[in-house]
Amino acid sequence: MAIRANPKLITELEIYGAQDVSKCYHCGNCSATCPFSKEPYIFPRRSMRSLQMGLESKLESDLEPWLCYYCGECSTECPRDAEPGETMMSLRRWLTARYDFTGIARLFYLSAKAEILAVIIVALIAGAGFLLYGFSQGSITQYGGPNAFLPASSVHIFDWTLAAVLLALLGTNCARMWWFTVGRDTKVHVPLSAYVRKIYLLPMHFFTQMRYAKCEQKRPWVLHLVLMLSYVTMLVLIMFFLESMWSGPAVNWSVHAFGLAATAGLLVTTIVLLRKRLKKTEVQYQQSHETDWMFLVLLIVVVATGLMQFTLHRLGLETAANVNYVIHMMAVVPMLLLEVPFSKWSHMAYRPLAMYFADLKAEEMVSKEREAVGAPQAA
Amino acid sequence: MAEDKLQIAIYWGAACGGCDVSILDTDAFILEIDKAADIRLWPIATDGKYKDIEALADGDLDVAIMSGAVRNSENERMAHLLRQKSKVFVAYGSCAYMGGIPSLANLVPREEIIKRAYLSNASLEPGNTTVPRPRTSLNGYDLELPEFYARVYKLDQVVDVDYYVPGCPPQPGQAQIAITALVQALTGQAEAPAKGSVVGAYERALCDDCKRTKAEEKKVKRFYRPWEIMQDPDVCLMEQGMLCAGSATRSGCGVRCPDSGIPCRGCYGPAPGVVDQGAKLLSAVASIIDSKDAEDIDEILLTLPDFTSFANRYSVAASPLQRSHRR
Amino acid sequence: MDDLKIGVFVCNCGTNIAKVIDCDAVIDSVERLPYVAVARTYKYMCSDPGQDMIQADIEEYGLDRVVVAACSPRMHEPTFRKALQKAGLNPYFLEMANIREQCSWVHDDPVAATEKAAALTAAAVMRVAHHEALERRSVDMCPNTLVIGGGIAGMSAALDLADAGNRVYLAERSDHLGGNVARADLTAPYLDSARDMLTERVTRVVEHPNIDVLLESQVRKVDGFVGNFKTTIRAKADDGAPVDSVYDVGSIIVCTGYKEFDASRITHYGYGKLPNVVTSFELEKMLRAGRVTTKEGKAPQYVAIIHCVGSRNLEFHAYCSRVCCMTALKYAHEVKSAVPGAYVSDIYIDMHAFGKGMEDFYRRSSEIKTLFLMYEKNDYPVIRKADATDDCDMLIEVNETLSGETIEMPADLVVLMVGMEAREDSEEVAHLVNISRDKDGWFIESHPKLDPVATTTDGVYIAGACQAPKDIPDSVAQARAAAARILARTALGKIDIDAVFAEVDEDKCSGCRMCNELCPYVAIEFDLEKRRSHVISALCKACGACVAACPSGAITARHFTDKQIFSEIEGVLA
Amino acid sequence: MTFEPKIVGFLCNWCSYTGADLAGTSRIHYAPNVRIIRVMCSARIDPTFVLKALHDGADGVLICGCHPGDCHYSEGNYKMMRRYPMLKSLLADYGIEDERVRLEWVSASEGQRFADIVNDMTERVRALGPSPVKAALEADLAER
Repeated sequence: MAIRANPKLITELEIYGAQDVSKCYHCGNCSATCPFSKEPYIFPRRSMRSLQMGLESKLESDLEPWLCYYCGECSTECPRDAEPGETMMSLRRWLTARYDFTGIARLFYLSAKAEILAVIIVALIAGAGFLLYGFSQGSITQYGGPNAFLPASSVHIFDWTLAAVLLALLGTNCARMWWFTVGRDTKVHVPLSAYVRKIYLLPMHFFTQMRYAKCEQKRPWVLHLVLMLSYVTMLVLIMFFLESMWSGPAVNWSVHAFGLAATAGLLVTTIVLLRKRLKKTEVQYQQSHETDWMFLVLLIVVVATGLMQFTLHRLGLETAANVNYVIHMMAVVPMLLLEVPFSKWSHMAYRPLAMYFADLKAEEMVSKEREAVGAPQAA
Repeated sequence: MAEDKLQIAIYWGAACGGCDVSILDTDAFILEIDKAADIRLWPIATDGKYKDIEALADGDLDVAIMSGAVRNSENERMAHLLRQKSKVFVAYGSCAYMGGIPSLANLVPREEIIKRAYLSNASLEPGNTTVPRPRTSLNGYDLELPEFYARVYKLDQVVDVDYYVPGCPPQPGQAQIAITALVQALTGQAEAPAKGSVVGAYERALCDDCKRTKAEEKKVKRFYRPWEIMQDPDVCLMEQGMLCAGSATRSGCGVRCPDSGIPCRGCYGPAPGVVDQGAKLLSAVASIIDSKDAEDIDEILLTLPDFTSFANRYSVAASPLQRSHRR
Repeated sequence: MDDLKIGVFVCNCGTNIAKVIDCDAVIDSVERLPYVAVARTYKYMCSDPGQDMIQADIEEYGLDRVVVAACSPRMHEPTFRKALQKAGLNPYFLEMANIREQCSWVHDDPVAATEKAAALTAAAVMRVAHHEALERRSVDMCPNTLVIGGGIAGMSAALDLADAGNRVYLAERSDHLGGNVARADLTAPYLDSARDMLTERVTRVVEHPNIDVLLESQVRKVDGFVGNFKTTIRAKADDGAPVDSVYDVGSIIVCTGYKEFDASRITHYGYGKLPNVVTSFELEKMLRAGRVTTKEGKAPQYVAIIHCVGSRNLEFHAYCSRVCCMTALKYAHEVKSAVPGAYVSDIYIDMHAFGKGMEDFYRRSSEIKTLFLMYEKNDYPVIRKADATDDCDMLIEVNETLSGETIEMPADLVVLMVGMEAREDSEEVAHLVNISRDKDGWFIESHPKLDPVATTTDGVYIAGACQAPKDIPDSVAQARAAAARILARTALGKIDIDAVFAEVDEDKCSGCRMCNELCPYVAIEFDLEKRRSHVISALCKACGACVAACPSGAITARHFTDKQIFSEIEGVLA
Repeated sequence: MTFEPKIVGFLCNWCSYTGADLAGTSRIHYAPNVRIIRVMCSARIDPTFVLKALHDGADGVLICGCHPGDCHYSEGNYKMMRRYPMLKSLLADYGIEDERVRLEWVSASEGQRFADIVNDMTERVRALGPSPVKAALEADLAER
């Protein structure tokens, strides 16, 4: 069956960041140099090809963009400056938009203005909400205690509600991703037992990002891992130990040690990444999409306000701490609500899932191939 | 038999006798021969025995003139004998020179000839099974016949020949010129022709002496047998589509055939220096066929039946292949 | 002949000959032949030391015949002839045995190859014994040139010749100059205007005092030989009746160009049936008019360009037409500028981007977002009409090899890059000037590398796309090279003619006139007075047709005598 | 040992000899049984050459010229084309097997074709066995 080509797709992808894909003349140097490219997932050339021709349905079902960590080797090797690394990045953005059933992701990727506006609106609503709530039941001068402006227990409920919403959104998108890449594939059928057998891959990839470590340069992996682990640590602390985090002004080292370490990790990596994106000396940081900036800016605001809040609280400046808290939440809520299901943050889920799916599919393809060749007969 | 007379022998091998007749046809010149020479052997005209020749010392004969080809062992024995006894040995006529008409039989195997002549011929007595054999025992007598060879040889394939006189038969006028030249050479009145040369003929092809006009264009769309066409008596026969061997044939005959409206058959043999008269004629005839289409050419060639027997009518034994090689 | 001394020189050609043929064994076997005074091998006989060796041996051994067993005589016969000449020997006392092209390069069994090489060398030894000293002749060179074809090649050649002060007759079949270039809009890779380029040429040609432009003219007859051709040209007179004129020229350049492949011969592209499937020349016409539209008059959103139409496939032409790839890229640029926002796809087999500036042009074409789709040879794209719901007029199904996918490409306008093919009158022209054509009908050059403008007929040159598909710079280069070759000869004023020709021995000729009509060069004349035929040696090209046909053996082919060939036959069979 | 036929090839200079050279430059391998004699045009090939070759012991004779219409001398090959059927019928009368003598058109660009022809002819002549001509003529001498 012929796949319909859509010559216009390449123009659309330009907005996602793929500016140079048409320069590619398929020498294959990129696939040859990529440490991750191996059967049955050969990339970036094949993905570049599908994109050039606008094979939307095929691209939508591809896992390859998620197998790429953008070490930048391919772009360095490319004789035509077709930026295969950036193309893969753009395809990830495009896929994120595709997986998202709401269309919000697409809107954000296509329009930086829309994203900024959404962030502002969500920030304002979050700020107004927290202020209204705080004034309705507490005092702005009280950080803790029974009259606390934003008591931990209430924020906790809000956190869990938000988490449930995010999980529902991201879960739906992940389910869609599964359907596009594995579920509707008529050629490869992955048995349920395999899903169970290989489930360990998910946490393994999530926590170690061991594939990233295979890139020639190790620093990006370290940065990425530190950022991710710090974030996860912070998430765990907030979701499960918010009370302890909130307590004070005495420092509870059993949680605050983790909190401070995670904050340091986030702060350092975010600053380093921002610097790299500004300096543009390394190939993978040269072409920043608006969404990249938005993510880092929100993150650094969140980290900075979080740290500030911690400090103000310890210093006993409770009113300031409360004001800071609202500001902090004005960054946290849009960051979580918009970035996690609709933008860059979603790759936290998509990437380990993609590796999991890729492994399952590859195993199935190999066994199918063996069947086709025929098992050796016993004499 | 005067001592100062030339000693000559005239003999025939596989021949029709026409060559002997051509010598006789020299009219009064025959008396000249008689005046100048003692004829020691000439089966057609005088009484001579083989043993008389055998009795001669080597070289006793001044000239031996042999016509006819070598078809059997007797022909060969006599060729050797005459060669041995003579100072000058002349192959006389087309058969001696090139194998002649008898050598056309070289295209047929010996068995086929015997069968045709003695076993499957309409003129035979019905049921005849007698065929000639070299040796036959009859009533206690051993009868001998010359051995019938597998093929015909021209004379110089059997013995060393000094001069050739072409023609079937050589024209009496040419015979006279040739014999005169030989006599003069032998009697020291003139320089002898080079050994191996053709005497009694010219150095060009027949067309040189043919009176018919030759045009620049010679294109043949089909060939005609002489009776198939009203011929123009003044125009080259080949141009009229009649296969004429004149252009590939040594002149000397006096253009007798073309002058009589009959295409030359090539009895005087190839032009000087030519290896095979038939191949040359073939090459020339093919060149003037007026077609560039293979099928069309085949069509035209249908009007040229049995070309081989025409091209090598007198010269099968003299052609490079000499005989059929069918297995 | 008894004291003849023959030298035999067997070349190793590096290892080209020696790796298969035991050259020493060849020497051993020919040394025993009569008259062989010296026999040697050498690494490269054609090298200066190799030639010096031959010359030294000629001197030392008093050789009077030389056999060189080496490459094809078509390669180095002139080289060794010169070597003989330098040593004071008649150059025709040389015979070559071809033990490379026709032996070591085509056989792998060393024993059989050595045996064959020995036989070929023996044949050469036996042949050379019968060689005769021949003298080359010199005739006047007429400085005029006939250029057949008024395209870019013909005009360029004509201008160079005329600028040097020689008269040029430029015969053009149509009613205007310019040829196929006049049908083009811009040119690859710099997107220069073809029109501007032509205008300069045409103006100069028309105004040049030394050039006679003969429009609507056809060459009818060419007689004579190098330096002395008589050409009959039929021109349309004012009243329409054809008039034949005879021009004396010394050289002829054939620049008859090409014709485009007839796209309707390929049925699956629907040319002639689908209105929006057009040929490259039809697009060129639109571009020249400045409006690229579909038959319906709309600007096409999707334009697909299919390469190799009629080229590079076994059914039509196996060869590459050379210019279409870059012309297709040119179209990508031109279409995008004529219809901004149009999507152009280039459906190709291989992208042949050789030549100056072309790879860069290819890169630039992909930068303007031309989509390149690769298909396999003989696995043609198939065009069909799109459905009403589609946003395009046609769909092209391609088995795209770079992705391994079968895709359907939308198209509103399909451009077929029709290849070049030999003109239908190329056979006629070839016969007229007596040059050869290859299996595709292109005229054959004298040597594909070392002599690409001359032909097998001395004095007749070829230039431009009549020789093979060619772009403008190559056509012009070849045309100007041909002009330079001619100028080099006219500068000398005289030309050497080969000593090899046929001769009639008048003592043997019977005047049968069998040969008279056979000569394609009318070199045989008949003396009615003497009733003998005679070969005009300057007209004779030494084919030997009359020699073989002469029923009385009165005609001899110099250097190819019966005796020489007979001894060669004996040699190869010895 | 298998019988290796000796075949004499008469090739015109412009097409067939060049084609045979092309087989060489293209390194197309073929049977070593054909020994090539160059003539300027197939029209130069006197039927006598063929007879002479057979007489001298050739097991086969291959004649090659330009394709009809492509003769360097415009029409020389037609002369060979016309001689050929006449020669073949003459040879048939002399009992020479049909496949021993062959006429083929080989252009300057047909190196592969030339190689194929040589291989094919070599096989066919090998199947026929040695030419009887030379042996028969020698046997004739022994008869007497």
